[in-house]
Amino acid sequence: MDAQSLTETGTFFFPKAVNEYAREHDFLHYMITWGGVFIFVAVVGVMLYFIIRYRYHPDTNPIAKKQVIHNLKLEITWTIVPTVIVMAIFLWGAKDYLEGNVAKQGALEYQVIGQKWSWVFFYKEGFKTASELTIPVSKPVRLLMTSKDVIHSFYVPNIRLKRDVVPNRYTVLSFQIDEVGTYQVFCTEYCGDEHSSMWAKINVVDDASYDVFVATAVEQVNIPPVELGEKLYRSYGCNACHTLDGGELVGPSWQGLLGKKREFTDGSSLVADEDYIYTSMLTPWNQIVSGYNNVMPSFAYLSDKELSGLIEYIKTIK
Amino acid sequence: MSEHKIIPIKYYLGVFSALVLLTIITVYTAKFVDLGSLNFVLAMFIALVKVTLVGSIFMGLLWEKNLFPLIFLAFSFIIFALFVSVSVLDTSSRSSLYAIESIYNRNDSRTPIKIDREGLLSENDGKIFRPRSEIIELKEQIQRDGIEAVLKEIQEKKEAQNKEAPE
Amino acid sequence: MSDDTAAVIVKSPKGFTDHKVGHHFQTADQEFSSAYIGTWLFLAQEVLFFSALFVAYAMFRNLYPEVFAYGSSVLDWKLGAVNTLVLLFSSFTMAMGIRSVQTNKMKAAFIFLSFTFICGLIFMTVKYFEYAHKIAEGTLPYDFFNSEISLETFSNVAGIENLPLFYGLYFVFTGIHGIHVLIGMGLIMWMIVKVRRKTLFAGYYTPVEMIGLYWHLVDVVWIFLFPLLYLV
Amino acid sequence: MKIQESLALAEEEVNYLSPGKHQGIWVFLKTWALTVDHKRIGIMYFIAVIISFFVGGSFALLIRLELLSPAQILYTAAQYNAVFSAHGIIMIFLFIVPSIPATIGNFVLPLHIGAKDVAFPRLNLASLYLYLIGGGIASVAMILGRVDTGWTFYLPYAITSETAVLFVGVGLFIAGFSSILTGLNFMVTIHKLRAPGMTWMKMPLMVWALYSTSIIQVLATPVIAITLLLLLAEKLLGVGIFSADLGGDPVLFEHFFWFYSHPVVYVMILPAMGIMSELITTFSQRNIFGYKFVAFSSLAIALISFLVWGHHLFVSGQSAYVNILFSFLTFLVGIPSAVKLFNWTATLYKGSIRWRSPFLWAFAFMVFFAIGGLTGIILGLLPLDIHLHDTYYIVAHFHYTMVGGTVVAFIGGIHFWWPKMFGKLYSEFMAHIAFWIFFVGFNLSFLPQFVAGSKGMPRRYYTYLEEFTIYHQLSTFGSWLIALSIIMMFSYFVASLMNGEKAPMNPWGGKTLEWTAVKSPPDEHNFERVPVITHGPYNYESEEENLAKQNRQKNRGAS
Repeated sequence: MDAQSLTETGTFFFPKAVNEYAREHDFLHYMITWGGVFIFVAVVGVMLYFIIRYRYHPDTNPIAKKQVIHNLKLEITWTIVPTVIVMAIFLWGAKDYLEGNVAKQGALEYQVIGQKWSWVFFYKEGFKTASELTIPVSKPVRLLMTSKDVIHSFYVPNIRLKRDVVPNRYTVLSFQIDEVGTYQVFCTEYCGDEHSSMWAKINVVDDASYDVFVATAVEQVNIPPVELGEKLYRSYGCNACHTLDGGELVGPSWQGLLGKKREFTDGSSLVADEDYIYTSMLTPWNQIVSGYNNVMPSFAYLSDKELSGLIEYIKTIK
Repeated sequence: MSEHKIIPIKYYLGVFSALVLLTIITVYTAKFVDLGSLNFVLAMFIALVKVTLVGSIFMGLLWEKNLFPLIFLAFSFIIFALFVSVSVLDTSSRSSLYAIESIYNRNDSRTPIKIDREGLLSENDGKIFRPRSEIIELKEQIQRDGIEAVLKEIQEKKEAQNKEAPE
Repeated sequence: MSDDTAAVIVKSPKGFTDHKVGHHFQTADQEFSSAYIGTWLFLAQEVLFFSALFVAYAMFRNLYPEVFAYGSSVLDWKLGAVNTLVLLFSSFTMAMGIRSVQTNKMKAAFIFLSFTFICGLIFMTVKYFEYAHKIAEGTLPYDFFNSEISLETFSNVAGIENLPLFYGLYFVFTGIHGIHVLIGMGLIMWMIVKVRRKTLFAGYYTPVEMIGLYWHLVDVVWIFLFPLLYLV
Repeated sequence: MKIQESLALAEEEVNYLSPGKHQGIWVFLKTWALTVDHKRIGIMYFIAVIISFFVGGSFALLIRLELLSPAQILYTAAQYNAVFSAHGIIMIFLFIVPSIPATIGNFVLPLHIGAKDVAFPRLNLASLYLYLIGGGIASVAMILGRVDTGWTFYLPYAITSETAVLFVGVGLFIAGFSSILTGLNFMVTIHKLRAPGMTWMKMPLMVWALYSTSIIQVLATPVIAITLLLLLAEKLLGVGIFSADLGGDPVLFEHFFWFYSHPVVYVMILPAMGIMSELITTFSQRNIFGYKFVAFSSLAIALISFLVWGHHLFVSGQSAYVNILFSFLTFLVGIPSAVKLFNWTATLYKGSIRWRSPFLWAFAFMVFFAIGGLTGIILGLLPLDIHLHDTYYIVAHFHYTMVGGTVVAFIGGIHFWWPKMFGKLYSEFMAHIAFWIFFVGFNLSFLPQFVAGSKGMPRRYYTYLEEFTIYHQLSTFGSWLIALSIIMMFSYFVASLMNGEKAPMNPWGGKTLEWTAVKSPPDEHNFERVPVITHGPYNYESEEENLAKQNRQKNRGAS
């Protein structure tokens, strides 16, 4: 399912707000923006008026015998007034921030791992999905996030939240989505070549569908290896680097990989077989095909079933 | 320039002997007297006294009429102090969000998650982390035993895990 | 060029070279105080240069107190103490050296400055032995760390796997300080040459005074480093 | 033949540009390369930063070109990343930071305070060479080594990246010292070399701005130097301070980096504000309104700028308490900027405003900076920043303050001081056209990015969702207009050098020393005799009274 469009829904500035926090956020933003526009128009208006009213003219050159160059009352006013305004805004913002960024009681927990260049979600029930998180509607949710390599950032425009995902540390993102739908997730911390396609989706479904989803997901462990492999190819971000049609991306294409002779940067070479693919997924840095860089991370956290599914899938690509 | 004051030698000698004495006190208290965390405070305090001595006598700030260097130096030390304290405040209160959460959810009986490097994720999947040391170890192992042996080992481990899993 | 006639000249005693004040200064005093303020600004810059290291130290000491306690207990505090005394003495001789130039006692100035230089040399030699010892033991930053012994014996220390971090900080800290000492030694050498050539005298001692300030700052940094790394 | 040549020489005016001009190319180059004259050093900086600007600008055009289409059209991901990194690094470290202080500052500062030179002329030359060497190493490494870390060098990416980060680090480390030494030099100059009678309250506001800038340069730049050094140590030795695997903390790097990089945006904007004060007073022929407030607001900005670095870390997993603290401090820094804007507006009141090209840029500055500043308020707010962080909103805000602020003021300053620098006038007509093209192009380029960003378009993407196409295309068209205007400027400035009209001593009717007491272009030693200052820098009242008298006489004569 495609994610909801960000530009076509919602208001002029924002994508659709899907929870209370987002609506409050938008209100605050619009208020300050319009306030800013008002100040801008006022200041620039006054400026333009002065520029036109007091423009130079050789005959009627306005002459101020004594120029006003100081007015303490005016100075103090335009120092104090902005101070008061920004302090009020600050307090409001701080309050919103605290309310919007703490987990509500009884939140469902998910664990998120960001790695070059995909998102993996771990569920309490023991299964995991890649690039797609499914959560029930109107339930508080809490994501416990970490990264396997560099810093990423988990960003959902529809709920106006993002948080960096830092290696060897956990960061938390708490929210609740009140509308059923599919929402776009971006990585917003620059993380390397395929940063632009490190996307995921959040599926928000009603309670019944969520139960069904969990049940099938637990069962789905039994799907045929090739199908599993194809699914993994798309969801784990393999497609970000490896094409199926011989096209060039960051990594070598998978087209007709089995039986092809591989030459490595260290000078050695071998004919690609299942064993080679298996090692390449676990320790990709050991055998780097000539002409490519050492960018692939280890996929050692995949189960054996998933690994063999991928191998079987690669075998089918002629 | 000619007005520049020549400082009597006795000041230099006095300061030098004071510095030596303070160094001996620092070493003695730090190594042979156990004051707990006060040791650190004491050592820093003595260092501060020493620096003041060096600054005011050796560097001649005590006799300097131009206050600007002193003001600017003080400013740079204030920035320095802020830099240290705010950065340390950050790292020592990273889990503050949990504290705030517990204020917002007073009745929540959920035990706060302790964030440590072992990690909560290890409950779910043992191999979430591959710290650099582990990868280097693996690399070395491959160089030492050859890739086949290592792979075999990994496979055996996995099999062993899979055997455990159904139970 | 044409108005070089206006240049101010500081007259020197017999046998010394006169000092010509820079063409853009009005008086010799203006030149001296410019250099003086400039040097202090440079020292303030140095404070901030070292600040990041102190931040890192404070932060990781806060995070891994046991590792830092263990790490500093392994360093040889006696060598550190010797080095502290050596640097303090060199600061003293530096101050005396400047004073001698100010009072036109050139022989004394030469001796004091030479002592300062030798103290720097002793400091760096001690440092060399410390480094050599660590390299032999393998207690180095992470990429070169290969000391299994300390890790195994002290496996009861919480977070001992972060010990290389302590050594990383140690080497960066002392290394950058050591580079400052080396630069200072070079500058002092230059001053010794200047004293021999008789271009410094009671009326003009700007460079030696400025380098003195720098040398004292190097001392000040070490005054903090010594207890932080070796003692507590 | 010889006699004719020497006659021609004698006729030609002698100024700071002339020594070595007629003695062959090598002597000419040598006199320039070894000069300690602040004006020549300023001109050499000017040439160097203009080259940086053209290189960085070309990279900007290349970025915009790729973003014409949501799919990949021109380069691979790695190439795109290298291009935007090069744009950022060159523009920030090699162009904007030295742009105003080192070029205009070097040229104007001693003239403003009535000095023969800066306090340490040889150090000034050394700074130039440090900048050239550091910038050279960094640029070559970037272009050959395809550095792809972005200008922020966030770890652990910068360590894992297999590009020439190491050399760029070394280059920027060296260039950083150029910045420190320039700041140091200026501070001492302002302290010790003011002409007799010039008290602190009689200095032109540009000098106040440069003074505040220098404080930041001296105190913040060493932090980036040590940070880069630690980055190198991390890469070579595995020190571990920033590496999560080794017990370190990548967020600490962000602290270090922004402890420098936030103050440094004020290194960029403060001298721009100084130029504004000069332009507005000169072209409204009016004394500045609230001199003390404008002067001290510069200092206030410099001091507060050290306390707000954490607002770049709102989403980094920084402690919530620290977030709130930094949000609070961030608002404080907006106030002095607002005070300045109000004072400039008030200065226009009852002035005699001439719509000349430097004033056009001053006007543009106030418009752009108002937009940049007001969006800054939005970004200082925690909840709003969390949504907008690392999106195109940030890109737009940053360009409104840095391009709309600093670069616009820089261009305005160049238009303003060009006659003084080279003694030639340029085509006012062309300048107006170039300005309006820039004005339209700039807004077209960056206004759509505010909307794209708040709709959720992340930055540093080379492919993007199709729905964002229209915003990016508008931006790209705008970027071409900007390029067109810059090329126009370049051509009429070159034309002015070749056969421009000779500039009078005071073409704008300015009141500061460089207009009233120095030839255009100046002599090698600036002032014929040391000026004695008796009144404030913008003493237009007396002038206007004189003018009034003249006018009255003229009118009487006519009637």
